[in-house]
Amino acid sequence: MAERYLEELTKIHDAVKQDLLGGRINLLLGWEKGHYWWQSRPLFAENEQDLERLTWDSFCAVNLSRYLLEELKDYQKIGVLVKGCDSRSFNRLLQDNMVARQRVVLYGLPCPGMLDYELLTATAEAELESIAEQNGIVVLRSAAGEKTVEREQLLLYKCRDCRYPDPVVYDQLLLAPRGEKEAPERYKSVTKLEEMPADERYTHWEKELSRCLRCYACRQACPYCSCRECFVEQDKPRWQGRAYQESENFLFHLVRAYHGAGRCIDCGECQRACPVNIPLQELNRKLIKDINELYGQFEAGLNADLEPPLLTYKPDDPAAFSEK
Amino acid sequence: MPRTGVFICHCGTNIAGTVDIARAIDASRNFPGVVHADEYRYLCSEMGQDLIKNAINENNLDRVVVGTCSPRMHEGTFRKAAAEAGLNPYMLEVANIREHCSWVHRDIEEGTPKAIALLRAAAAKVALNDPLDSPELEVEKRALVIGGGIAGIQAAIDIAEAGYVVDVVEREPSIGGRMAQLEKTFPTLDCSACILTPKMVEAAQHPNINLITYSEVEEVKGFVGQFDVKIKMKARSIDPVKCTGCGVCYEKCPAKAPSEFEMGMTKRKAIYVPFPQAVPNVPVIDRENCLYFKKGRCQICAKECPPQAVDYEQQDQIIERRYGAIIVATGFDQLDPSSYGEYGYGQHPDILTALEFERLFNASGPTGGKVVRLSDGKPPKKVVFIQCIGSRDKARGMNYCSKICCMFTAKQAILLKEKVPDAKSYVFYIDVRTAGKGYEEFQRRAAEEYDVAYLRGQVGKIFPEGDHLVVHGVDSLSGKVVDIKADMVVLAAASIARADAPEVGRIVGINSDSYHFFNEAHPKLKPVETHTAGVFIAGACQAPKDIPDTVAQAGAAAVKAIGLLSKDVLKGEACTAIVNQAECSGCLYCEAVCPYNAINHIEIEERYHEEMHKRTVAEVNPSLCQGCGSCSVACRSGSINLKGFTNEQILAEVDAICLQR
Amino acid sequence: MSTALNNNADGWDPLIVAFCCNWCSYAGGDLAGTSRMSYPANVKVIRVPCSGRLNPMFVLRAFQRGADGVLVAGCHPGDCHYSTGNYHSRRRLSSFKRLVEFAGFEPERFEVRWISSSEGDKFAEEMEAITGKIKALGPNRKMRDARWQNVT
Amino acid sequence: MATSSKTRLVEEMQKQSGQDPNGCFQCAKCSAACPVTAAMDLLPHQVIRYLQLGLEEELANSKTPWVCASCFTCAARCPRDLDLARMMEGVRLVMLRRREGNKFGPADLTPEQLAKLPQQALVSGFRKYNK
Repeated sequence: MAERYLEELTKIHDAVKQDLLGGRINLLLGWEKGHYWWQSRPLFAENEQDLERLTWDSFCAVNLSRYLLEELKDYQKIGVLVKGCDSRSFNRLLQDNMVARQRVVLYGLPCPGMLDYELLTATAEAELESIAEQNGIVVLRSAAGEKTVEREQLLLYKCRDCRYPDPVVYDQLLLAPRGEKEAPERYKSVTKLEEMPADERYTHWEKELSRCLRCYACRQACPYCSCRECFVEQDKPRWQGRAYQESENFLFHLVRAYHGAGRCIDCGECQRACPVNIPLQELNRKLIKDINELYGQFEAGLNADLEPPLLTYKPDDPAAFSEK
Repeated sequence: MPRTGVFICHCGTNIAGTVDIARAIDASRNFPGVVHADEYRYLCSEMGQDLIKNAINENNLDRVVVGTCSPRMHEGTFRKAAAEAGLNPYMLEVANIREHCSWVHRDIEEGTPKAIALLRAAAAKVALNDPLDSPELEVEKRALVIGGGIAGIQAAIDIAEAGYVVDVVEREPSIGGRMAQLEKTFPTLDCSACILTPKMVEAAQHPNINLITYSEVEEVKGFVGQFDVKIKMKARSIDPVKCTGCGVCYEKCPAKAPSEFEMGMTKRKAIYVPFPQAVPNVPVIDRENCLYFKKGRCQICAKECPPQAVDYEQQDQIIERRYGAIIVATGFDQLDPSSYGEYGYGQHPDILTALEFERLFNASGPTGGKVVRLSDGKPPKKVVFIQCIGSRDKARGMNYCSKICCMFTAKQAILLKEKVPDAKSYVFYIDVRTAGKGYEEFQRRAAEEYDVAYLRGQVGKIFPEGDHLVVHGVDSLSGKVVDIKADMVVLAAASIARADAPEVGRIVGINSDSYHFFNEAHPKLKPVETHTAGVFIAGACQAPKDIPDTVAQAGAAAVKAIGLLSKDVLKGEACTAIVNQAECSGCLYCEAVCPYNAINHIEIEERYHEEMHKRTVAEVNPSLCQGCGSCSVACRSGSINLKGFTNEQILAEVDAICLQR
Repeated sequence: MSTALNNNADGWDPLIVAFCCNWCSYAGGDLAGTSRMSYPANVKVIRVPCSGRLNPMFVLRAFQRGADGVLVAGCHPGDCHYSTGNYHSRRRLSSFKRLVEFAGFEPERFEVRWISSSEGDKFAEEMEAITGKIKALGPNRKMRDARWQNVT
Repeated sequence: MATSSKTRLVEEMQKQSGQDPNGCFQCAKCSAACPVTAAMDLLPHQVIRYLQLGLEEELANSKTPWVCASCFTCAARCPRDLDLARMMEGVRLVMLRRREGNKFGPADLTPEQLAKLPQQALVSGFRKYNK
């Protein structure tokens, strides 16, 4: 079994229980253990009984803000546990008019970064039985014995270059803040790709995108994908061909990424949700990097009052065309 | 299935010389939906148009493609012809096979396939055309002018003369604005009041003009032709019908306050008219300084007023009125130079701004028209004028040139010499800018005939020494540092936008530049229009400008307003954006990019899980939309589309052009 | 490239789609015609009201359907008929251009130009230039829809 | 950008100071504000003018850059947001380096000297006398 952050969980539990029973919220969005010990899935708690399943551990990667889109149709007032990325997702939804601030209570959980099960097993080099964590160290227990690894080495890809582990918007902060972090390697893969010759780069993406099943899990997980009807499903016009082929896969992924230009909060849920491990975050990060270079530093989701860069302009903006 | 007719014009040999018409006709017959194809030597001629009309009727065509010259040339002609044959005029598309094909390609082999591709694209597009209507809206035949300075007065007179009713809203108790504060005007040295007062009186007496003074515009709703405006009339405390303007009230009033009109250099009474020629000549009570309003005692004015016009009970009033057009002419302010420590403005009575100095010449001004030092009442013998205070200053002031200072400084130096013949003027300048009729000659007269010393350079410090002010500056042309023992210093402070210009812009719905001057719709071709149809700008609220330019611009704005009011109904743009509200998720990115404020949001109700839910969606006002289509790109789900250039149509054109070479 | 195309480079002639705004660039194209300038017929113009109308998806569609190059032309920044359309398109298309390059397109395949209605000569020159660049690059196979390969 | 016609001195000065003399429109406010013009042979605005025109030799012979007290009044007053004091420092540095070249470096000093001399003096010395 994974170690639960028992002390923290008690704090969280007490805080939300009071609000749920007291009627401040009608539903709590949290996490509960899934089928496997290394899965923590969304919990939809309406009552005290449901709340008993609440968990808080190193596998609570799922972005809960995204679930507000559906749940707000059925519940008047919803409490959500938000990590740094979930809170910036909430700002994304708020700025896009998808949620009403006064109908949501945000419980802020500064986040230590979530662990990557695939990385854990790969590191253990055997089927894992359980893990234990202490002071930034993870003990991997398997049939092959115990192995001790630094926690930082085992983080999900999306967590490795996280700059804002602390929620940027909340009603109650339940845990101690961890402070902003540097992310020096955030654009490393993007830069590597940029340096390739065009044809090689195309071949790279051709290979990656050829795996795409067009299951649209990336879209479902994404806080910036909040359209009522996504372009891929429209018939009039039919933007996206239904055929399962390279050209259409490129179209989908380029347009998906482009729709996040200036809006993507870089939570990495798209990539985490992808069943075939397409490095989708690089497409999003490429856009973030370019927009920052061209139009000034901007982190989407930090402040819902700042207009996304593609909705505004300056008369003397630079351009990326061969003629300036 | 569409029934499209294709008509190809030879344009003499202009098209037929480079495009094989027969081949193009053959190809056109095979385009999807095309049931008829024909050609003619000059399709735009009457005979050519008849050919199209007859074919529409005979073949029951429901849409038309013409392969002709540019749509910018004859699209209107052919749309009209289609309409005469009973089609909606927007069921026609033009393939530009002349300017974009036959004229730029060398021979038949090059021109023909391209012409066919362009015709195929037009046929693919027209198959998706829908009938469109231009929105029609009635025009309220009344104009609103905001601001009663020379710009507002001129615009109002011009509109009134054209036969339309116009309301002028002025914030101050009297119209007149900045020009009323001036003694003389350059370059003719006309007395400002002598040319302005008749205009003020004309405005007041014109049957088509209503002056609404001591009032402010609070809210503007609606759109071109139908602006619904709320105007707040501040309580004047005087019944304007009874008041005869005799002036007894302000003679007797015991309470005083700094005079705004005299730039605070002298005092006025709590009941006052701002200046003797005020229009209307009806005083107001400044309730903040009135003893009765402050302490509940006094009422001398009411007791003394012969027609008993004083009314302490008067309340602010809101007027609600509809206007067809609005002219914004709210003028400018003068920068307060106190932030420039080196000039010592505000710390010495003989360091003045130009507007303050101007008042010294005026017979009703603070010195009764005597040009004297405020410190000791002696006439100044040496006056230093400093240019570009806060102008051309990107570090601490405004990056722009205020345009009028070079000229008013020359004027003031000349006036000074006339009032104080033994006075000597010095002007510190960076560049002398005198573009304007008679301006250069005027400035040269100052230098040559009035002995004004122009020093190219700036001033680093001013400090008092005995009775004098030492001006420490530099003359860059001689490369010498100079110290001038002056009696008075006049600062040409920058002309800046009114402090509340952003607020006015927000209320009226027009945007401003980074200095808060209102933006014209096009810097060259639409100098008085704004991005909000039906709202025009005039005068120094757009940028610093002198009186001739202001009056010219006011006339231009008036003509635009008259042109609008002369129509009974307005025909709007037919190709406007439209929202699919079932799909719209309400993110309102479209609203953010719309340059015309044509997109609003509304709440709609929707059934979900047996319950009604409210939801925000975007809505387009077709009267305001100009059809740029920027919103349709900001919308990720394509829920807002542009009629006439829909997503479907453009994709169909792309497909048609690419599919066959 | 995994997709083999039937058209070999010998008989190949590039197809270039140019989206032109109605008020400046399309009119610039008209002027090029009126002045009897000449440029290659490879360029086919689609008229849009404003470069701000240009949805990047139109560009991708053109590549899917076999365009070898795409050009967007609009009024010079500051001169937009709708005042702000090209300011928006400058930001949108700059980030989009970088994105398609990141996907592996050569920079020359997608370009944006500001051409005023008085710049007939510039219009013709730009059409000539982009055609030359695309000819040098050869046919575009990237993102091309395999189903359209047999089209003549 | 048009190709620059700036001389080496101006380019080096610009690199050192981050200030472009072409931003100046010669209003001469700096000269009017400067407290030490009495001791100068060229007025401050003239120094910028010379930089604009690339009059290197004349500048090299001028006392003004050396008289400048770096009081920054010119920078505080400049309406074009230029920092003339920095430009002056840039001119001085370029001149010094040209004149003095690699006069001495860390290797020329004994360990005792290096230990004894204040850090600031060392840094300043190397900046001036070591390219």
